[in-house]
Amino acid sequence: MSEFALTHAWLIPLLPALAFVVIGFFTRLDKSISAKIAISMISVSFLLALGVLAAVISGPITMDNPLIQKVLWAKMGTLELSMGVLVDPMTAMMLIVVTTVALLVQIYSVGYMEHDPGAGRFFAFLSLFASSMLGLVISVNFLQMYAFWELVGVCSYLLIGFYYYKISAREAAKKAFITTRIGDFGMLLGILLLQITFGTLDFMELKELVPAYIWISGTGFMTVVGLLLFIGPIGKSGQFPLHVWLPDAMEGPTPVSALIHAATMVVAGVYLVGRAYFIFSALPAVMTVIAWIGGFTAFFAATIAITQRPFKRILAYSTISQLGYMMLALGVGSLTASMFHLMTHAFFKALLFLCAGAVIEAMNEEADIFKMGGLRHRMPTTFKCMAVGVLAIAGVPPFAGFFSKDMILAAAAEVSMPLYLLAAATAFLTAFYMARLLFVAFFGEVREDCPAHETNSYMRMPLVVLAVLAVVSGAWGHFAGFGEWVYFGAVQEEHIDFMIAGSSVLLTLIAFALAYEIYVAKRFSAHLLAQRFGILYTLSYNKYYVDEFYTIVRNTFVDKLGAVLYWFDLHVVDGVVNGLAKGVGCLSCVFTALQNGQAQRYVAVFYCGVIVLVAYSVFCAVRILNLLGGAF
Amino acid sequence: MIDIFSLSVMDIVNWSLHVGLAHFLLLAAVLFSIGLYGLLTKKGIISTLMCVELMLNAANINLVAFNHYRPFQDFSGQLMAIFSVAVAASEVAVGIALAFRIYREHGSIHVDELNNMKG
Amino acid sequence: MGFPLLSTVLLAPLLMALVICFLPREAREQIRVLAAAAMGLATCLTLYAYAAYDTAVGGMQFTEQIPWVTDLGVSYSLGIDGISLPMLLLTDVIGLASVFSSWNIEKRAKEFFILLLILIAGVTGTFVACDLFIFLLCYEVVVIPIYIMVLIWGSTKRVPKEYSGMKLTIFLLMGSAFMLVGIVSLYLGAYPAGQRTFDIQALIMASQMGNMSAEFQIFVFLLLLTGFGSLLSMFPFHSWSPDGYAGAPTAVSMIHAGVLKKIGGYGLIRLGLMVLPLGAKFWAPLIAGLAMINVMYAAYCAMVQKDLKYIIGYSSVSHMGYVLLGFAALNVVSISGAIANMVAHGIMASLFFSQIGYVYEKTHMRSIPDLKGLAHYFPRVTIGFMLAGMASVGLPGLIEFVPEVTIFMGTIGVYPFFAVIAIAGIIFTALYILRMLAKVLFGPKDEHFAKYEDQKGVEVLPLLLLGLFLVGFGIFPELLMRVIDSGVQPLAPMLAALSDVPMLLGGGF
Amino acid sequence: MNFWAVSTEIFILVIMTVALAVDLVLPKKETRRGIGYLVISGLLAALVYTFGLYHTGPSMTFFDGLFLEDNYALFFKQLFILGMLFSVLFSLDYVEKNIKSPGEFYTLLMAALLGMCVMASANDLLTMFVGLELMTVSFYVLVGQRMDVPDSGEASVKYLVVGAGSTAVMLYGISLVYGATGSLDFAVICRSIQMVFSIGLAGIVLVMIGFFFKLSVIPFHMWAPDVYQGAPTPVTALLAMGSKAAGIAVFMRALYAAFPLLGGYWIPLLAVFAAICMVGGNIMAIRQTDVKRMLAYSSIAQAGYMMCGIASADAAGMKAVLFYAMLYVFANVGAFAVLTCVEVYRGGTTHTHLTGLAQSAPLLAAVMTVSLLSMAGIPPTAGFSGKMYIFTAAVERGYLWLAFIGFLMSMISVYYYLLVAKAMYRDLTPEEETANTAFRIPFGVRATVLLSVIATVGTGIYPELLAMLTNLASQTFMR
Repeated sequence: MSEFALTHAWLIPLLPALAFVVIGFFTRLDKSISAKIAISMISVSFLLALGVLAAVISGPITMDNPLIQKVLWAKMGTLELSMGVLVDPMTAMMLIVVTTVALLVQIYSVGYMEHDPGAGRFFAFLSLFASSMLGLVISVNFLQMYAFWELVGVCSYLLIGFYYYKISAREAAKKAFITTRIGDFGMLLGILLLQITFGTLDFMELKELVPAYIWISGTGFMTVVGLLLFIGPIGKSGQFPLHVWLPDAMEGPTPVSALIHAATMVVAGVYLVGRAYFIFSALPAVMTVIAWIGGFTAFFAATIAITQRPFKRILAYSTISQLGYMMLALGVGSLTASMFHLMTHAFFKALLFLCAGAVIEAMNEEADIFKMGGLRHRMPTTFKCMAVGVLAIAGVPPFAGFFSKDMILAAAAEVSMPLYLLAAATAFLTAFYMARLLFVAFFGEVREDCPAHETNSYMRMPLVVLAVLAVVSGAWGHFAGFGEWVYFGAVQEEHIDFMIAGSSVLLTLIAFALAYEIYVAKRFSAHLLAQRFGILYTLSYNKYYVDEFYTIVRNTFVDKLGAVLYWFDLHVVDGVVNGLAKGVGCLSCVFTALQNGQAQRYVAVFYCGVIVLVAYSVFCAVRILNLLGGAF
Repeated sequence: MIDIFSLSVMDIVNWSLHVGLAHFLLLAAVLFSIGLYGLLTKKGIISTLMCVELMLNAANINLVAFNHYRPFQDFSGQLMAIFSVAVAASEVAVGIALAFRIYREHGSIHVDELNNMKG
Repeated sequence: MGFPLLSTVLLAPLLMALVICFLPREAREQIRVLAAAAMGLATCLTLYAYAAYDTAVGGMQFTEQIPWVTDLGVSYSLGIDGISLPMLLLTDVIGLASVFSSWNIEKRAKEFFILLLILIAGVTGTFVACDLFIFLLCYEVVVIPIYIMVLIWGSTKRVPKEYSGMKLTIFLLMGSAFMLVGIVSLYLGAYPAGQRTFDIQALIMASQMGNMSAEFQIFVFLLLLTGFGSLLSMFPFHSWSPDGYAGAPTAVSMIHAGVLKKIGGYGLIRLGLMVLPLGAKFWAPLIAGLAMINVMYAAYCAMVQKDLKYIIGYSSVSHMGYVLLGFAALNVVSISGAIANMVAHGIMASLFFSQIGYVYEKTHMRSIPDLKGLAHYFPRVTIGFMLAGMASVGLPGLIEFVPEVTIFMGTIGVYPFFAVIAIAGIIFTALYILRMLAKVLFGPKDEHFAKYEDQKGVEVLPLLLLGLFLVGFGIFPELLMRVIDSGVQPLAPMLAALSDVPMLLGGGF
Repeated sequence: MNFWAVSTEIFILVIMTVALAVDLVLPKKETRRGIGYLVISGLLAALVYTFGLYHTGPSMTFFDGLFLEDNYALFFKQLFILGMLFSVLFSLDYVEKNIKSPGEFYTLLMAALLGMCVMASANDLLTMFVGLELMTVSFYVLVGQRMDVPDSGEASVKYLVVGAGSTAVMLYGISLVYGATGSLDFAVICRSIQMVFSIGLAGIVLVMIGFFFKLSVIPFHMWAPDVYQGAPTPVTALLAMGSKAAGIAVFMRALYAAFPLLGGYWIPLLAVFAAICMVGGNIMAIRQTDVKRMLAYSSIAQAGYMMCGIASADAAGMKAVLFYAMLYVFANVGAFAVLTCVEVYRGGTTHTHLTGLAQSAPLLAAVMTVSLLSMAGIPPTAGFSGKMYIFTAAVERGYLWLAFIGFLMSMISVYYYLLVAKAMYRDLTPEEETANTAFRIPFGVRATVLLSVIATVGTGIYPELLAMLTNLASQTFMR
């Protein structure tokens, strides 16, 4: 079984694609059949992924000797583009994460999309996304990765804009695509530079070539390449300054937010850096940049999350913040920690989002947490799951977040103190705003006009499963030795630095207590605090005006400049053309004006010609005579 | 070339007394010019045609004079002159006929009033 | 010589046009069916040729040769190689699609289809001709039918259709005047009197034997560049393109943007590069610079357009910039990319125009402020728009991706600066395309469009036909690349030799 | 005296006299259409007959060499006869409707044709002069044949005044040439060394001016627009094809047979004037709304193209000119046939008269377009092949700039040709729609336009046949 799965790993992305085709062409209009097709396909993929995992755990495959299959995709001249499958533990882990979350989210969607006429389309897009994401995960070379990278981008575009009749949704989708596109531009440049430098884009070949190159000709050029490559992840994983699209992306249906904008697609950036770690890890400058961008993003997003009101937006900023964590981990050189956190985060963030979906649906699309309250009485299961998620993300032992976050903090502490402090502060903020979310939405007394009710079983089942995963995955990873398994270079031994762990847990508890005091016990009023920190509060509440800044930039450097150039096109380039035409016309006027109908004028002109020609003849005659030397 | 400025009065007298080819050529040229002047200035069709006649005859004088003064073996020059006279006659005939028609249509035979078509 | 396949492909439309001449004006149904039949036949034969073309052997295949004008050394010789074959396929597919998308023409349908078929035949001829004279014959045939079609069936928006038609015609003819001078001097310069010929292969031989000095090549190439460049809407000579497309009826826009433009690129490669390599080498930096301007400048202009056809017009100018860039880099990869990109853009642009044409035919609206939320009432049109739009954004799995990446890979090493700017174009392309799609297709329901109905029956065929190639060549680029590669490989040694020639103009930007 | 050499001319003379006689015997009110048919059949016979005269050996001569019946002459004679034949064919109705005395009209046409034929085989200045004047004088009268239209008379007068002036100049030039060489025979003139002196050179330019007038070369062109516009349409057609071609024929023969040694003297001259014609003619034509007048200006440009061929002064150039002259006849026949038909039914030849022709008479509209495009040199019409021939020859001679101007200008010319197409094809306003009645195309016109369009497109796509003919003509002359 597991051997079959390993050799047929290419089936994993192909099956959902098949589902997309079938649904798209035939069963688009029948939502139940479409759902069945999509779910069955993804579950087969899930089983295959399990098989791959088993094979990887048992078999000889390690990070250093992966399994590779390739097919030629396009060939021109010396350039050969190929597609294929690369299976190593990291891939296996990602396959599991993606297929699991995708499967659960699709099951959840059956309930969530019950009343939406476009459900068929929804499942088609979900399947397409799943297949692209899986294709991205198993890429063998940068080009394949870039291709699927773009594809997942488009899927997210389609799914964010799923409610295409909502102006906000369509704009959010556009924003997401363009913003990530800016990242892709840099990444594409990096890929092209790699291609012309090494003549190949294959990960395994580059793994051999790059260190040799750096050893010979220094890091200068490769640093540029590395930075360019890193722009892609910045865009895709919502790192500062290209994070602006992710919060808006919450316009999409909640399952989409859970699957794409929390669990899978947004971590593609992290995955890319991990995949190309043999480049980055050799470039200290780039590593520093990654680390700091990650750290800063984590903190920055957390500070925004504190003051937001809509349920999903808080989660979105927390996602950005967590992605920052992962980047930070990569930057400080711990691939293992990053990947570990990626996995745990995928589970508990998906859980949180699905809970959010349930809540918002129960509240009839009311997203503002301050309009909720006391939901724990109405939606006990959801509340329990939510609580698990919050504890997990806050890093309370023994929940998943604790282990992964601890590993990151430890790694950061090893490298630089400032980064560690930043991370720790972020941990504190995270705990605080998650607690705030939980307390405000679920505690307190129920409002009388609250329509909330427990959701249907389709939506409850995935919550429970994810909650379980959010509890166990961390411990499992820690004790089953995630570290011997996904690593770069040498295996780094695992230990819990009780100093760090203890302090972070302490911070978390303080944050919880604080949040409890403010939002449940109401010892201090939130408004007072807001006024106390006036400037900071406004800044944070308005997301530091980054969006406004971008708007200004776009208006001036795109629209205004475009208008100017178009004016130039109309009046200069085209003006020259029309001007020439007019000029010829005027010339025609002038000439024909000579033709005044007077016969004698004609004769006169005629004889002018005669005189000219006779003069010419005389001139020639004189010349000839001079030639003959005056023979007369 | 003949150096015109080194000629004395006597030379000119001699030249003008002994009539030769040059005189005829000069005459022809003068006739031609007169005809041309008239062609350009005269308004009536008839006078225009007369001027054309002058020009044609200037050419005829040339032909005959050349044929007489140069040692040519045949008389093709004079032949040509005769033909051209005939041609000139035919042209004038057409011209007169047209003059009648124009007079009937416009009430005058002034060439310069015929400027309906232009541009 | 076996079955004259190419002659059949070339003559089928012409003969059908002749037949249609004798049909009564009222027999609209029969006329359009006949036209479709002729194009269908041509397309099937072309597909057969595409399948049967032996890429291992490469070179000219399906050749036919009949002595034509002895004292000029002209011979009616047809043939296709890896470069012209994709173009031929493109021509016939788009031709067929354009017949279908002008299915509902009521006004003077007879003349319309006659002219359309003549137009298609002319374009076909330019691609299958192995003889320069035949090439020229077909090259200018296309201009006049276009003018008349714009005049009768065109539409007046920003500029009157008379103006746009005349502009398009005279502009292209002016360009062709330069080109003609170039070709005449090429013809005279290649061989001494007596053994002169218009046969392209012979001209290539001549240049390989060194019959043409570098100065001569440089001079002639400039003339050709002016001609083909203005057809390809190279930067200073592009202004006919948006106006022309805006004025033209759907079918003409499809064919013009889809294939006619590509004749410019094809000619540049076939004549400019193969016959005048040194000239190409000399002017390449200039071309690269203009190409960069094309990409960015046109993208910016497209950004502020209100009329759908203007957007696509400018976007096609912008995409031609990539083609020029690929040409200017003068290496196997980039040139393969350029050719592939011509095919890709052809399919894409004609799909766009066919969809726009359908919407315009129904609603008589084309300007973005008027059109909102079409997705509610025109799902199929929406799919067409999305496909074409995503393709022109360069989405993997659609036809445009591989060509673009190929061009970039071939170019960035040669002209890093120009290439980087041009690659930045992908952002702006995404920007204006997505804006357009968002404004036109999505957004709240607008009851005003409820009375129009979606494509059905024959009207869907353009979408299906073009969409098939759009996706097929996108997922299996090797289908396309295999053929193109067999056409470009023979140039490899020449290009390699060329890369040693020092760059005289500009230098590596 | 080998009368077979002048058999064609005799043939034409007979037709002319018969036409005249029939016109006299027919009663006054009787229609003269019969004469038209008679002339047509006669010309047809003459055309067929002339094919028999092509030869490979030495050419027949008459008046010991003054009159030369070589293939070159034959080619041009066929060209004239063809043009005349078609003009008569498509103008049957026109003549019946607009010409007061058709009998004389046909007679004069034959006289003009005779003059052209004499010019084509003239081998000395005297014969040339006589033929030229015969043609010109007949045209003076023909131009004035429309008694109902004052413009016709005006045109005639202008033609006469300017033409007489040019005749005088030419004659003066002939006298000078005679004075320099002592002979009128091309062969003798060619051998004479005296030509290089001032008299001879002046003589040559004056003679050339005579031809420039016929070819309506700028600045000797001023008569052309008015005359073309005022003359009866068939006569305009003949002026454009016959008169011009005849001028070309004898001009080339004179230059190549009489003054070949002075090529260095007149070749640059021709080149410059060719350029002036191509530019000026095309530019002035842009603003014309009367198609006949526009064609007059375009004919100036056409003369420029042909002079490019003459300027290249070799077999290739001459052959190109012959080719072009012939296809120009095809194009003109088509265009003027349409114009005549339109004038008969709508009483004018301006753009407004042509409006909506595409609906009322699609055939005519199509032929008009094709013919005009042939003049512009757009493939697949014959004009393209012709231009290729001409400019190839010119470039080979080193006149790249000339070829450049030529191509550029011919593309500009497309503009005003397309304006005509626009008038015919554009969609009509409702009232125009109602006014735009379909009209019956008479058989003559139908046949003419079909033949002409077939010839134009056929020659354009497969020039070989005409090329062979021109080769025959030019080579026997060049030897």
